[in-house]
Amino acid sequence: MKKKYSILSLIKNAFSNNENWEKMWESPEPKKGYDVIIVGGGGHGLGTAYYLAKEHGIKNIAVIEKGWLGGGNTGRNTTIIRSNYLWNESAHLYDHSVKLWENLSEELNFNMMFSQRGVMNLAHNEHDIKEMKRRISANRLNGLDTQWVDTKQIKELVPIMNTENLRYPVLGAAFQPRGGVARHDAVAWGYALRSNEMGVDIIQNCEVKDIKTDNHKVQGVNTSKGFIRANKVAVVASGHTSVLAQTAGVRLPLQSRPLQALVSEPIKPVINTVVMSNAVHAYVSQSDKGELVIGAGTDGYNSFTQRGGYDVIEETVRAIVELYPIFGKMKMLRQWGGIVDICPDASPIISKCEVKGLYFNCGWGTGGFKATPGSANVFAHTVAKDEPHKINEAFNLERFSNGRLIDEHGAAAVAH
Amino acid sequence: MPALRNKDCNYISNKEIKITFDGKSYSAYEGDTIASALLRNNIRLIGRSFKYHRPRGIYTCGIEEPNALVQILNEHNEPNTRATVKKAYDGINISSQNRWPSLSFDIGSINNILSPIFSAGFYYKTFMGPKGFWKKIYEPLIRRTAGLGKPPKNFRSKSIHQNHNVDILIVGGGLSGLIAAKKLIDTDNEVLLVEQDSFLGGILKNSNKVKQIDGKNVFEWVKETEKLILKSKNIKILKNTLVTTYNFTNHLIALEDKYSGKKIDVSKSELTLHKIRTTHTILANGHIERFISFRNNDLPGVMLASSFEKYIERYGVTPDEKPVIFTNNSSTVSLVKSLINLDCKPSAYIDARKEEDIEDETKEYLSKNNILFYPESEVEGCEGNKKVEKVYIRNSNNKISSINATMLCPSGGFNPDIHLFTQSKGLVKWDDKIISFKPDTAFQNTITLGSVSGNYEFKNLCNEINKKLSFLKVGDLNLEIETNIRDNLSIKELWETKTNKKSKWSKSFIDLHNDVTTKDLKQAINEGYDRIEHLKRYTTNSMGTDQGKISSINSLGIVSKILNKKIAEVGTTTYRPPYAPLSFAAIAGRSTYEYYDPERKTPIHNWHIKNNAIFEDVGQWKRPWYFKKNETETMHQAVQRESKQTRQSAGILDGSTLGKIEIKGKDALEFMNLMYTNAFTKMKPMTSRYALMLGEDGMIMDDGIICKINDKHFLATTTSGGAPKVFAHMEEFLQTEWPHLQVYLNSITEQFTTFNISGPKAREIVSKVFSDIDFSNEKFPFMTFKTFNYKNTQARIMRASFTGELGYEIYISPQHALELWELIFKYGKDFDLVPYGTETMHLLRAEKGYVVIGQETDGTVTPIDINFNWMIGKKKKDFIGKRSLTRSDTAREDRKRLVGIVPLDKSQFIEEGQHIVECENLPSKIKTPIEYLGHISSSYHSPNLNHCISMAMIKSGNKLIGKKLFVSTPKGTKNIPVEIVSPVFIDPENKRLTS
Amino acid sequence: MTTLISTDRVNIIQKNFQQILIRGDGKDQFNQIINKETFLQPPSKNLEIKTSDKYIFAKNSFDQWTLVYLVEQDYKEIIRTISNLNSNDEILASDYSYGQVYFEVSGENKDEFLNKLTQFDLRNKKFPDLSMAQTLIARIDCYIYKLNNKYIITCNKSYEDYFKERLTDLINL
Amino acid sequence: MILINCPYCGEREQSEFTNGGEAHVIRPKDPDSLNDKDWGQYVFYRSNPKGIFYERWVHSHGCRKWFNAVRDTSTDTILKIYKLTDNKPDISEFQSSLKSPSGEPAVGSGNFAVKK
Repeated sequence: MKKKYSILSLIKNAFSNNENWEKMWESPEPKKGYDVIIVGGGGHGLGTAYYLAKEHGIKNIAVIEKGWLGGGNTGRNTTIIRSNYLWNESAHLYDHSVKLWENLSEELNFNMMFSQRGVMNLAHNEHDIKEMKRRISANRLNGLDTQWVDTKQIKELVPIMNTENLRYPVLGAAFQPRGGVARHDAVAWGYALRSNEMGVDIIQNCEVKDIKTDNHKVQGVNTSKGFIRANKVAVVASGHTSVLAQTAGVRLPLQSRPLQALVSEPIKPVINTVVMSNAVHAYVSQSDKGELVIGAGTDGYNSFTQRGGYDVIEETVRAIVELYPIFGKMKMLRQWGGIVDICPDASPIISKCEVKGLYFNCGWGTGGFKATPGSANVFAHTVAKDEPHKINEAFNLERFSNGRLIDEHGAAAVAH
Repeated sequence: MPALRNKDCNYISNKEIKITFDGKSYSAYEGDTIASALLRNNIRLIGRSFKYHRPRGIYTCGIEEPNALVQILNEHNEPNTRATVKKAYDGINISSQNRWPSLSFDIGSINNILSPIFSAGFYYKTFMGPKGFWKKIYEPLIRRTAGLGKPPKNFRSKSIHQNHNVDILIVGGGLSGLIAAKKLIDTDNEVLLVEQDSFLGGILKNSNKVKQIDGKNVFEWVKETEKLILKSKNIKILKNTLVTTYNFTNHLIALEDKYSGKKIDVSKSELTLHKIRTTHTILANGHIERFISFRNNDLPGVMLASSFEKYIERYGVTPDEKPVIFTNNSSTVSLVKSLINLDCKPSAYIDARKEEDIEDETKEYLSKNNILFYPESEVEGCEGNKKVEKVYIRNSNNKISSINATMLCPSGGFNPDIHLFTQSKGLVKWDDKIISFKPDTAFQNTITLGSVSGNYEFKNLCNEINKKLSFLKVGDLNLEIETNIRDNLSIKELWETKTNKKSKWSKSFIDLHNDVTTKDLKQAINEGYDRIEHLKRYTTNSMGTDQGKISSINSLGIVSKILNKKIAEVGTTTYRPPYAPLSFAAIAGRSTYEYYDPERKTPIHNWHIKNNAIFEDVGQWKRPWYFKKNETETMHQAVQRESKQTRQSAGILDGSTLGKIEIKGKDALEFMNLMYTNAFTKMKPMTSRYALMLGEDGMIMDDGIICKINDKHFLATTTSGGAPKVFAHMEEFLQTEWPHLQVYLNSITEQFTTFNISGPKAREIVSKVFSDIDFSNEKFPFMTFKTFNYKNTQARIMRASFTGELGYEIYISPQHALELWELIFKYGKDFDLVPYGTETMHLLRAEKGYVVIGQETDGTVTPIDINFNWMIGKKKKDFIGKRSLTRSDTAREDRKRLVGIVPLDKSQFIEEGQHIVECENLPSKIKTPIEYLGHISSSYHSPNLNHCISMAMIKSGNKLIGKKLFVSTPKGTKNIPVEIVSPVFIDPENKRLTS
Repeated sequence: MTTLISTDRVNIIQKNFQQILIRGDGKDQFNQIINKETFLQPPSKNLEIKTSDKYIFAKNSFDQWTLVYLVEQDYKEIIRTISNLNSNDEILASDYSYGQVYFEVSGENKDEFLNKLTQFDLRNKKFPDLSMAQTLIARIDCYIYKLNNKYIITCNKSYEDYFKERLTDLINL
Repeated sequence: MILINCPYCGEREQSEFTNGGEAHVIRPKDPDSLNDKDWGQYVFYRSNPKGIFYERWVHSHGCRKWFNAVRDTSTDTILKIYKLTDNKPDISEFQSSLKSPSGEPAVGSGNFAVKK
């Protein structure tokens, strides 16, 4: 690791007026060919390049990004991290990710600001309570730390929450202390920094037009900067994955929908844990800069405009103002949307396909950010070994034929 | 002492008001903003900057303000309020923000001393210290210094929404907006004119740039035009209303402050959110002056030139008698004229343009009033202790001199306010004449007029408007506009001035709100963040509450210089709605708190309340959960009582919330066979049957009872939660897949109130109530129904029950519901009839092994999994979901199956949601995952069997009957030994049902 | 009939009417049967209303009509009409008499007041006289009939209290 | 919010409608004749184009009638509304403003504000 960052490096550079910090990553022109091309320069894509280089010794890699690094969903989510999913396969995958999060800052020597302040899923009716009690018990048997908290404990954790005097009172919550939030840009930049150091080419503003195949074997990609040859192509382009898959004749069961989020203006600390409420579609945490980061539900129709309908913002703010009345006196600073690729069973696809050398990591829907390191790690294994890792074995394409779905709709009414 | 004021300002009344700022009281005038009130009392220091806690003053006179954010203590501690917009009123109590202990002495300014270390993105490069330091030390410290205002206090809003549907929306009541409105008077277009200030006029009232219109002074012209508009039949005006969001298909959001300049009456709605649907949108929202980066350009006392002029013209207050003016364009001469009119004089006029480019009339005016004039010069920087004291000027031959001054007014040129235009998804283009972006191709019906479209020339304003509005065919309007300044703007590109001061602590700011210096931009580009979106995120440039209104174009200029690219190539970051921070209370409107979601009540809801029912939310319905016999009875006791009494004598449940659908038509039978798993063909008329509905994936979606009146007329019930979904599901398949089927559907959920009475004595009670119906087993067998006339209304009784007892479901018109319910109780008293709620219903059906959709089924359960194989019409060619049942995984042998579970030690209780395992104990700290066979879906203490009964879904459960296993407990490590049994605990032969 | 709101610019009166919901294909045979049973000719254009002081007969959508009796009928007659209609296979008639609530909204400011609860365009050019619409008012599915300068709004009875609270709460905000 | 012109009720706001996903997906006449893979394609796979998309809408808070629409998913503009009984308009009738399969449209995506 050449570039070392610490308080010492900050002091050293202060003396030279911060003028000779080194470039974190180069933006070269693409070479003629690579062993592996990763399409999509978000957290998952850059992470895959990092683990391919670090754990599988494959360095002749190009990460090709249509826009700018981390410009897709990596830069548009509500940064929530948790692993309290219902089914074993999901719990193992997401917890593999949380474990990697826990020392990602050290590993990349780039501060992810991973703050394990706990994530709370509120129960607003008897059905919610039953569903959460089941998930807590399943999580416990899978070694996760989810526990039931009653209204009194909730009020201690979040004093500003209005638990009784609202249309659907808060009856309790499932709380995972190891859950939390992290700085979303830092993931993309940290992985870019370190994979570039290991020789990975990071190519921005280079859009993949289509994937070239020849009798069921991948040849390379046609891009806005010409054709680039590759033995293996790994597509991890979230909302655009099915558009690119189509060019290789592969059909994916994805629907791309806008998912919106918003931030408030910055204020002093007022809420120190992450609170999610599936029943009323409102998710809130407060960033270290003081802004409330609030997540909404998905829009009801397919769209690639990265901007959803205003009615969805209204739905979310109605719920937030009811749950936290004092937020009524605050103001929304910015609203935006990403494009999330949703699977019929609200679980991802990390899988090979019928075209040799072509791999897909997509379908994360509304819950992709939390899985960034875990997904990248097992996807690197799948690409390197041409065999899925044990953890992502179940997340294959065949499940939509044999019916072995991993239905996380319960958890993912909108999983954030 | 009375506050300073200019003589003839038409927009400020001379009624004095008292305001309090940081504990001290000041006097001001009605119509003042907080900023103009403070400037009247010569207050320059108003806040501390976000990151370095540097002293900050009032920088502008409007929505673009980056510094003057204050807290309104008497309005629930509202944080981050723009002092330059919020109107003051008598008794307003304001406090500054982000400083401790006080504004003048702030501990936070230690950040300024450490600022060389706090370079761009420093927090990514440190705070990674030893394990746990981030959670315990670094993060809490950062969070405490972050944020600006303190959180609000106990607040409940009453803001409301107001929807509008208009033909033309005019955004901005300035000169261009008024001309457009005047053209549209009494045409057949419904027009809405929206203005953010409390007065119309825009530049006419905010500056000295326009002298006369058609010979009248500007104030008179605006008053006259306003009167004409108000008299018109087709134009409405909204003042104090700021348009914040431009959505798709011309749908705009505007926020009206109803209490602008008044004390808020808490019983009324203080904010109204206007939601405007329009055919055409005319953006006439003007321009915003941008600043210039120079050394210490953030010192209190630096204020933009046109803002200074606006305080003079609009608010009648002169912030300073002899400011230094520093400009790169021809517009600032009107400020000089305003000062001269007040017998004040700028202490220096610094113009960056070459001498020959500066207009002669400006040079003559300056020399006539012998004002110190520095052509082809620029301000190198300024210095002072918490306010401007010295200004350093670099003249045309590069020599630096300094003069004393207390205020410095820069003007870096004007940006068309394209925020709303880009929100409408239109494209903008760089214009080298005005050195800024201006609107180019609109994506929706958007027309931009005046300075927002990059046209700063008053002379051809009218023909621009006539041309652009010609498609409305409303005739031309021409005005004689006389100005105080040269008509077309001449400007020299200037983003940042040179400084040779190499000190680490001298800062030239590019974003005042988030403390981003021009050095940070250069450093970010060195580190590889050269894409404009990366730059914004790495340095947080223009991400503050002002969204960089006065500085974001400057940052593009500086970046394009560093990368030596054209600014159009650098591009802009995405303008994200809202235009200015938008109140959450206004967005929520009145549909929050108790009105968050509609509440549905059954026709006999009041009876339940009178009989101390405790309610449960089921979808939007309020359903009785259980009935408290007396004050002290707990839920458990009530449910045990209700369950026992129903099995021993009789119980009655209000089932009105269940969905009811009427299906009629020639092909009704074929339709029902396709929609449900059951075969209805051989079903006899006037009988009923329990049925399952699957999704196409073969998983159970809903259940209900189907009554067949005849092959062409069915009545179906659904679960309460599933009612809308099932009705929509039926309509979808009928219209999109099988339009050839002649079938009609009507939802009749609300047309019948439903009472479910069951128990051994049920027959006696109903025979008394409906004396003319024969309830004998022969005449009224199980799963049949009768329709009859009850007091001239259609009524129906079906013999079925969800409790496993002898039971009847009575469907009665809502008109006679209460009367019948009370009649049943009159007769029921001698048979010990008890009203019961949903909890008892869940317990009784569990005793019978009946499933509940959403509890035993979770979207991954097929009919076979819950032993309903017999309900699948094998001979049926097709029904929704049939094919999915034979997929390899769905037909797999070891799928989870429904079983019953009883604890070996009858006194133990099994919790719902727990899991069935094979090991006796669980390790206290589970590291490696533990295999489980399935989960407990339902668990109750049965008063009728005197032990806990549970239902569970376990892998190959049907093969494990009789096996001994264990069930986990929520907290403990000792599992409960249990036995797997059949899920039907009471009356497996259904004798009670069919006797 | 109870008066809910009565100000100089908005009046809302709660009423109670009998109503029949009819489904059918709208062809000649359907019109003849309807005419025979109700002595009225069903409107044929979508969203069109035929009315007199005794009834409102509206075509709500492609296969649905509502007949609202403004003057109380003998309820036995209504039940008889419904069963006669239902005797034809290609018609479904349901008694909607007591499952609905009805509000008559009049007054100069009625449009602006209703537009605080719905985004529906009430202007004449988009919502002409003697026409009807199904839309959302205060987040509830409603039918709204436009008679000369007044509306009749109906929704399901279970929403009655919530709907009335929303109307009365709004009048003094 | 998008304005949708319901063929039966006229122009209404999109919040009154519910989207029904891809249009012209016919339910197999004889499901038992399909193998698991083909049946999986019908149940779970729908096309997800960036550009011209044939989709279904239902006026769920209005006349409750289903109808079809052609929409450009890269700009959310509705190009055509047609009844279920009308036949499918040919794709050549519409031209999407996309520059390349996954690129951004010249006007309307809201993310590329500057005219290239």
